[in-house]
Amino acid sequence: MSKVLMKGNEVIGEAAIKAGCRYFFGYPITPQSELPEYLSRRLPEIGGVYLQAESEVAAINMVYGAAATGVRVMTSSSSPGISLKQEGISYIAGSELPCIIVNIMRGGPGLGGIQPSQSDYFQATRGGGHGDYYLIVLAPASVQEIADLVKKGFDLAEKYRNPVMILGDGMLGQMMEPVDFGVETSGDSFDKSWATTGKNGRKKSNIVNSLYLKPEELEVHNRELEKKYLEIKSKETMAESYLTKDAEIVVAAYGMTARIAKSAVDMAREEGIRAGVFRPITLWPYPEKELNAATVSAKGVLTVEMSLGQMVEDVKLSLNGRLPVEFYGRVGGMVPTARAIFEEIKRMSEKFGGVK
Amino acid sequence: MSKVLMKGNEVIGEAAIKAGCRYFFGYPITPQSELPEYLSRRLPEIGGVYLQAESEVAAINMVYGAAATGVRVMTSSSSPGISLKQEGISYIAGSELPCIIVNIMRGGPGLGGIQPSQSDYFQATRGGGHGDYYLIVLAPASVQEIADLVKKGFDLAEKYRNPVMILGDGMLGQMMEPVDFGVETSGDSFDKSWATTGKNGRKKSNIVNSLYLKPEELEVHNRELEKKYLEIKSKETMAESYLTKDAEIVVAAYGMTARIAKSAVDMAREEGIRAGVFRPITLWPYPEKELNAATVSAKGVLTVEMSLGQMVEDVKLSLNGRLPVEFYGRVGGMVPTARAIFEEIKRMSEKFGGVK
Amino acid sequence: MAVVFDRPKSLTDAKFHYCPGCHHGIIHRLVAEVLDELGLQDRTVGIAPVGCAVFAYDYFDVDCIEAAHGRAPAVATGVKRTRPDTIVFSYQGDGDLASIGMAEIVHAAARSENITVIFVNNAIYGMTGGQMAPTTLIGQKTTTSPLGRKSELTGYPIKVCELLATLPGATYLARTSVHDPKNVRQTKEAIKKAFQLQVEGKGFSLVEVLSACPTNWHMKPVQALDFIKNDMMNYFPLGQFKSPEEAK
Amino acid sequence: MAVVFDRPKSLTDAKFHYCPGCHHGIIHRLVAEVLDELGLQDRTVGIAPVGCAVFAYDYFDVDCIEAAHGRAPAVATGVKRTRPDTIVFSYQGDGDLASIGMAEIVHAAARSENITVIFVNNAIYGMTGGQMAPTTLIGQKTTTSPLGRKSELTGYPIKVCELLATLPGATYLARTSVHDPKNVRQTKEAIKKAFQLQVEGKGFSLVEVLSACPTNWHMKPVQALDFIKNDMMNYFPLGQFKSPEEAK
Amino acid sequence: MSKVRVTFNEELCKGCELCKNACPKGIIEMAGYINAMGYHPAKLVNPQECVGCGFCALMCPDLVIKIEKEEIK
Amino acid sequence: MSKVRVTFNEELCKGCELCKNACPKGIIEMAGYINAMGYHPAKLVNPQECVGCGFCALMCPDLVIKIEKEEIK
Amino acid sequence: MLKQIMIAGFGGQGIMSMGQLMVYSGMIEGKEVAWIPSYGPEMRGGTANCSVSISDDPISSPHVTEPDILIAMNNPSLDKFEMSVKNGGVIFINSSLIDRKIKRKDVKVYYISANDKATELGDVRVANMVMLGALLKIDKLVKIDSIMESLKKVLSKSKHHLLPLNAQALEIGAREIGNN
Amino acid sequence: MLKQIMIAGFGGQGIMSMGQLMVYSGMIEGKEVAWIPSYGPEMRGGTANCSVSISDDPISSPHVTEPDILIAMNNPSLDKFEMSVKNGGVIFINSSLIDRKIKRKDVKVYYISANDKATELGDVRVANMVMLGALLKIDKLVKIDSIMESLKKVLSKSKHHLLPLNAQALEIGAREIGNN
Ligand SMILES: Cc1ncc(C[n+]2csc(CCOP(=O)(O)OP(=O)(O)O)c2C)c(N)n1
Ligand SMILES: Cc1ncc(C[n+]2csc(CCOP(=O)(O)OP(=O)(O)O)c2C)c(N)n1
Ligand code: SF4
Ligand code: SF4
Ligand code: SF4
Ligand code: SF4
Repeated sequence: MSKVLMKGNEVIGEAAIKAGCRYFFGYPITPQSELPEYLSRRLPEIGGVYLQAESEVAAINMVYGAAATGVRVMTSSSSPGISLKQEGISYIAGSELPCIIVNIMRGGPGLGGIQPSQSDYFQATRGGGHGDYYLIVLAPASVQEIADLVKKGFDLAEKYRNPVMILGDGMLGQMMEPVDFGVETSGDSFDKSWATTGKNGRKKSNIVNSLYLKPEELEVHNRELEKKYLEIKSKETMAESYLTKDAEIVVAAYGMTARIAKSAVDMAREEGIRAGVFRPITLWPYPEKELNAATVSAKGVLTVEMSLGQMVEDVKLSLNGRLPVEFYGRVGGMVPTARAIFEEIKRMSEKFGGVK
Repeated sequence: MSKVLMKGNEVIGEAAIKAGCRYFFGYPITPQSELPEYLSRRLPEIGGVYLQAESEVAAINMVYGAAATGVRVMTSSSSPGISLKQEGISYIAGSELPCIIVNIMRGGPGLGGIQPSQSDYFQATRGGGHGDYYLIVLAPASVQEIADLVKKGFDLAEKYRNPVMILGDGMLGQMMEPVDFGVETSGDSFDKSWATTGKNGRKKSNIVNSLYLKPEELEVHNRELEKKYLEIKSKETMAESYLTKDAEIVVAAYGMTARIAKSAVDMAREEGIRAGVFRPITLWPYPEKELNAATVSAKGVLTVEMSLGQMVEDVKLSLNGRLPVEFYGRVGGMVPTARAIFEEIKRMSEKFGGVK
Repeated sequence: MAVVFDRPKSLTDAKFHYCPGCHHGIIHRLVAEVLDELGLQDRTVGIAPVGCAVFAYDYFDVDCIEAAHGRAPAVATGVKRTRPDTIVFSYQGDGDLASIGMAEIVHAAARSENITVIFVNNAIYGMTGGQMAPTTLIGQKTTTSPLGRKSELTGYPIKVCELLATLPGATYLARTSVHDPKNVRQTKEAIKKAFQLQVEGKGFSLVEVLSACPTNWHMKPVQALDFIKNDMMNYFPLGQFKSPEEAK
Repeated sequence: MAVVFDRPKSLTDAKFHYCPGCHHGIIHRLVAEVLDELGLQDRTVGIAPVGCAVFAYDYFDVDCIEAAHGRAPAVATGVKRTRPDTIVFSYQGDGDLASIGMAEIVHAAARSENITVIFVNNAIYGMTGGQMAPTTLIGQKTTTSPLGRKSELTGYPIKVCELLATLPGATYLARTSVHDPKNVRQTKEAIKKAFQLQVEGKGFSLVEVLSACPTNWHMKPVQALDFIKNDMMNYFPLGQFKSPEEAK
Repeated sequence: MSKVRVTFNEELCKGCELCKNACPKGIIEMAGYINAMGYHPAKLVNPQECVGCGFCALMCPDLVIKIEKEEIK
Repeated sequence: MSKVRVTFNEELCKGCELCKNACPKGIIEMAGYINAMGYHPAKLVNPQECVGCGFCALMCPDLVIKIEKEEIK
Repeated sequence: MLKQIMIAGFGGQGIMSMGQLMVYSGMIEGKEVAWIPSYGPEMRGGTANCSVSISDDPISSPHVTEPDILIAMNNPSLDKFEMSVKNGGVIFINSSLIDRKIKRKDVKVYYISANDKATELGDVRVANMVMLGALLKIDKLVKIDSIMESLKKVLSKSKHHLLPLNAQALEIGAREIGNN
Repeated sequence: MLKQIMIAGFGGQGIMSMGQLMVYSGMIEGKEVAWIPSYGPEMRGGTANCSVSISDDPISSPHVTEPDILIAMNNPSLDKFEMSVKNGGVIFINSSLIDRKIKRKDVKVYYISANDKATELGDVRVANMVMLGALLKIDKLVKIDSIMESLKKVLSKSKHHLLPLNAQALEIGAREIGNN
């Protein structure tokens, strides 16, 4: 297939369609509105349903209902809207339903701003909702990767019956790059015998539920979830390493920030500093093994985020004290520049590195 | 003052009153309903306002409005309801308003169960809402400590203009113990010149807001919040250490679980195992220094929670690889028994400890 | 001998967990009878609420989804929009529907979602132990209005049928009661009409059933019947507030 | 020469950020004039919405609170309940009030909160770039109803005044427009009455103002006046839907 | 008058007395003993007086009551 | 007819023409030049014809217009 | 010394208030006390139990999983908690409603026909006080006087005429020990 | 080789489409491309800019902070971005709207009276194409043919009569370079 030039937000929509998703429930919010707007045009053309919900709370509960019937369904929002969805997300995770939730992050807290940010990392990876659950969190860094991860996301969601979050920022959502959607797929190969579509002759009714009033039963349910999470952790981590083989300073960053970090590393290499970039693609499960592999020759790790420091905790947890971990962040919609990251790399290289 | 025998949930209410709080906005949910019910009786008696909101979303926004006027105000809920409040909590943090939010946790995810749980630790300490912000999170372990921490909580909230969360579980909320409320206080000593109460002759109008559309301005705001958080981190940690001085195995646990752990440690000591308990009272800021101090003679740390393992990350981050950290948890409303914890201590002592 | 009255097929064998004299049981039975009579059991998806009827999925022998508190209409929307051939009903209490779920019910009606809502109005929060609901009558004592509901503090009870009747999308709205056999029969007719309209694709239907919560009203079940008849029906008049003939 | 018309005292000197011909500016001015005339500036707290009027706190020279999207009535409640002597108004768009904030507005009215709501109905989401609102007219094109709103898919526009009029707690409800000078005057009168009632402690008041969003309607400002007059007023009739005389 | 049989599944009965209250003939009474749930179950005291109106069954929230009628050919 | 003065604060004007549209005497026109915001501001072309109805000011969303009247003793 | 008691039965048997009276009394006597209730999911009916801790020193864990004393007011409660009682502990059995005997040999057991005795006293609702009287005869956890003082505080004035009945029930319970 | 261009001006000056045409053309030519827009907070009016990256190799960061080339369409844009241009870079100035000269000595500067030239062509809206023509004369980032091909794809059929006008504007822009 040939490439087309599209905005990241629209690519999320088209990639979902290419993955067999025909249902979208959402509520407008900057900077992701191109996505619902795109789908409000496209879905009716192909017999799908675009529905603007009365709120993010309603939207996530519509997704819950739709997912319960076994179809591929997606919703999308940005930071404040995602906060409103936390109860619903916890229900979806607790009831083990597959779906994709997109968060195109903006500056916070509160109303904040509408410029790019990565300050919802904790919320995405640690369960902003109540209870012990995890979302599979995918962080694309290019428009092409958006297309790939949306497809992969639906498959992961259905394989594990777990909600998947696509986590990006406004810059990624509004950026245009060429994209190749590859072949169309659907979720038909996954077991949907659990879906609530009417009994239709089935003997036992299907029930989608997360209530277990007896603690013994709820504990069994929680343990089953735990088993699933452990399996995902062991099987589904993804990461990219850029020039890390001999790197003394490894920059850990995800999404757009990781691409800027690559430019910074290019600058560093030009000055003879052995630097590299570690880019987790799955934020949960965090690619712990991959990070450790990417830092075998490292003297220090610099975590760069558009936040006050969130992923840096996963970097520290993964390294468990093995290497010094420092942090550089910009916030509020400000984007770290390659030069500023380069300066940090230089500083760390002088502090921890060998001779140039 | 003499002691009275009261339920934990009711003590939260009475302690708030004793601290000068006259306003409560909430929505019923088990296992915290004794608190709103108590205040619905008590507040009108003393000229206060108890209002049952139409939802948790409305309740937290009423709290936001009330806090903006400079009064002491409180809300309360349990896990699913707290998830619904995440957007509002992020607004309150972003607008730097003081208030107390109570979460009497129950089992999750989703509708879950109504028995005690500690599975909202991440949500409480990592910002279940969007954006970079932190709540001050206080975890009482006895009815008396509830009374003390509610008072202290209001002071901290006003000192730092930051929302404070009281995090407990249903067992603590429903337990009766004697309590001494001490002297009555109020928030009158704190500066309230920022409050939106009508200009009343003031030249400039007061504005309570978290919107900063220009990224440069939002970054300044975020940096100011960061400064505040760092100050709180350096000044306001609280923890209790029980028999840790010579302990080879330190059990890290909070709230009711910590008390059970103490019984387990008592059992261990009887068998000659040098064990102790480290109990963080502030969950954010996490008492990192205190934990390190409490584990100077330790060979290993056992974290015990009513969750699949959440606080254990803070334990690991605090120790940064210095000691092996293991985890024991019960979930779904099941409460770990002292005996089970004792068995874990014994196992770890055999694995890591010196000779008995 | 022919059986003229027995457990409907659309109910499972599970024993209800409801309190003695609670009307949830009657209303469950009526819904199930209607599903039987219209032959819908096999293609129905029920949405259980958060409230005393939280275990509805154990009782209705149809596919069921447990909704978050107040969100049943949104969940029902998600089901109906993806599977238009299913028959979807939500079963909701007054705290669930008229308090936390107000936006969802208004918008489901405004959109004329082709679903049926069984709205059990017992003027109180049953499940959580008897707190005030938006439908609690003035003067009624609850655990959060211990001296009786006062209009100066909390306003007036919400009449859901009357409110929704302002929406062109609401196709059928009726308020009934189950405090005596005659009204039980009428309730069943209303529920049947509501489902029938959904089968015909006519849009949003809701039946509000005045219902007793003897436990939290602190009344004997028989006494509770009188409270419905004398107090509730006085404020919440029975009747049809919207019918497909006049709708749109 | 005496100044007979000028910037009211209750507005700051800040230049509005609104688009050319946007009626938010007119409505801001009217609210400020009323605050001036009733002498309320010094004890007023305004609640700004999430929507084009998000910066209202920069324009009104009164204490202000920025509310989360749709929650202004809850925020206003928090203020009024703790400071009953303040005059509290929320200023909300139709997406804010009638979509995400439906539960909050219904319940504020049901409780008869003694606040005033200025409801700017421009039948669209302005701030986010012209998506469909619950008040968007059938056939109206928006960025999320690109072929025009269809009732089969999204139902019918919500008439907020009519809906709230079913609540005894709603003391004063009026719908006005600002598409010509006469209606501007009438809008001001309605706003004045609403604030006056709040001063007298009479409970919940709301003025719905039909308002133009030329940018997202893709119209010249003058053309937009006609859309209000011919299309909006046809579906949303002007008038008083509740007045204190009949309330309660 | 058609012939009817009204039977009570006592183990389901919660003793709420709604059937008793609804019976136009006043022939439902509560038993002196209690069932496994601890309730005094309802029962028919004068079955022959039953008019088969079904009111008891209509009012019973717990599906205790079953009614059979003789088929009229 | 009372004497009136209508003045336009051109720097606030966004050229929306609502005043022009509202003026019963048709004496408001848009200037040929643009202001700092890039809009053609409104202005009075025949001030002496102004009847002081204030319609322009009532309709102006941006508080561009100020009206003064001679006081009648 | 720390003593932990588990009290279990049907909702409506006065389980909760029995425990509350004990901790109230303990508090009056200057002891450390704690009380934790536990309900089943039912609104009406179902089982209920509460655990009581009374101690001279601060109480580590008030969560009772291995009680020193069990008061079993009905069959299911006994089934549920019999095995949890500490080696060397004591079990009080409401023999009016519990037909079976205890199998364990490592605990001391008392059979008290509490319902019958209470009914004899004219009010089955004081069965809980009969049990309490028996318990306090065996273990002087708190004084009978303290219980009566607590009762006075806990009961509303209008119910004070019930005090003598309760005192009688306590006494009868104590006396029942002799028959074991 | 990677080239990064910053294009900045008023909303309405065709800033965004100028950038999009460039990346579209680059894509047609098989290059790696990226385009990122940036708007001010205003719904109407205000400033707008976009950044364009075109490269033979995969693009690390498409976030342009040190452009090789700046196209400044109005005064505020020049003020904002002048100093960010790389040492040795190129600045194209719309001299119809920008009155001042560049102070920096380390960059190459071209002054193009784009609005005037476009107005001469009969449509001020092609001022952006004039600038683009000038740029492509100096830096053969993409071919003029590709731009025309892209335009054909981007413009709806009903607007295809505007293609010659756009071609003319590109040419005039290229010619203007001679006058610098
Ligand atoms: C988000 C959330 N808030 C609150 C609750 C607690 N809760 C459970 S049921 C209920 C009220 C139910 O009352 P109603 O809807 O009137 O139904 P009833 O129990 O009377 O049948 C509440 C508030 C919850 N589970 N989730
Ligand atoms: C929780 C949340 N959801 C969505 C948004 C995005 N948002 C901002 S303004 C707006 C709509 C405003 O429309 P309306 O209320 O009609 O006011 P208008 O802009 O037309 O004046 C939306 C959806 C948000 N900020 N927060
Ligand atoms: S609490 Fe009320 S509504 Fe719930 S089961 Fe009991 S009687 Fe029914
Ligand atoms: S977008 Fe619409 S509502 Fe917003 S300022 Fe512009 S015209 Fe006004
Ligand atoms: S109505 Fe049913 S549950 Fe109630 S007493 Fe009669 S048979 Fe028993
Ligand atoms: S109405 Fe106001 S802003 Fe519009 S053209 Fe007239 S003076 Fe200018």
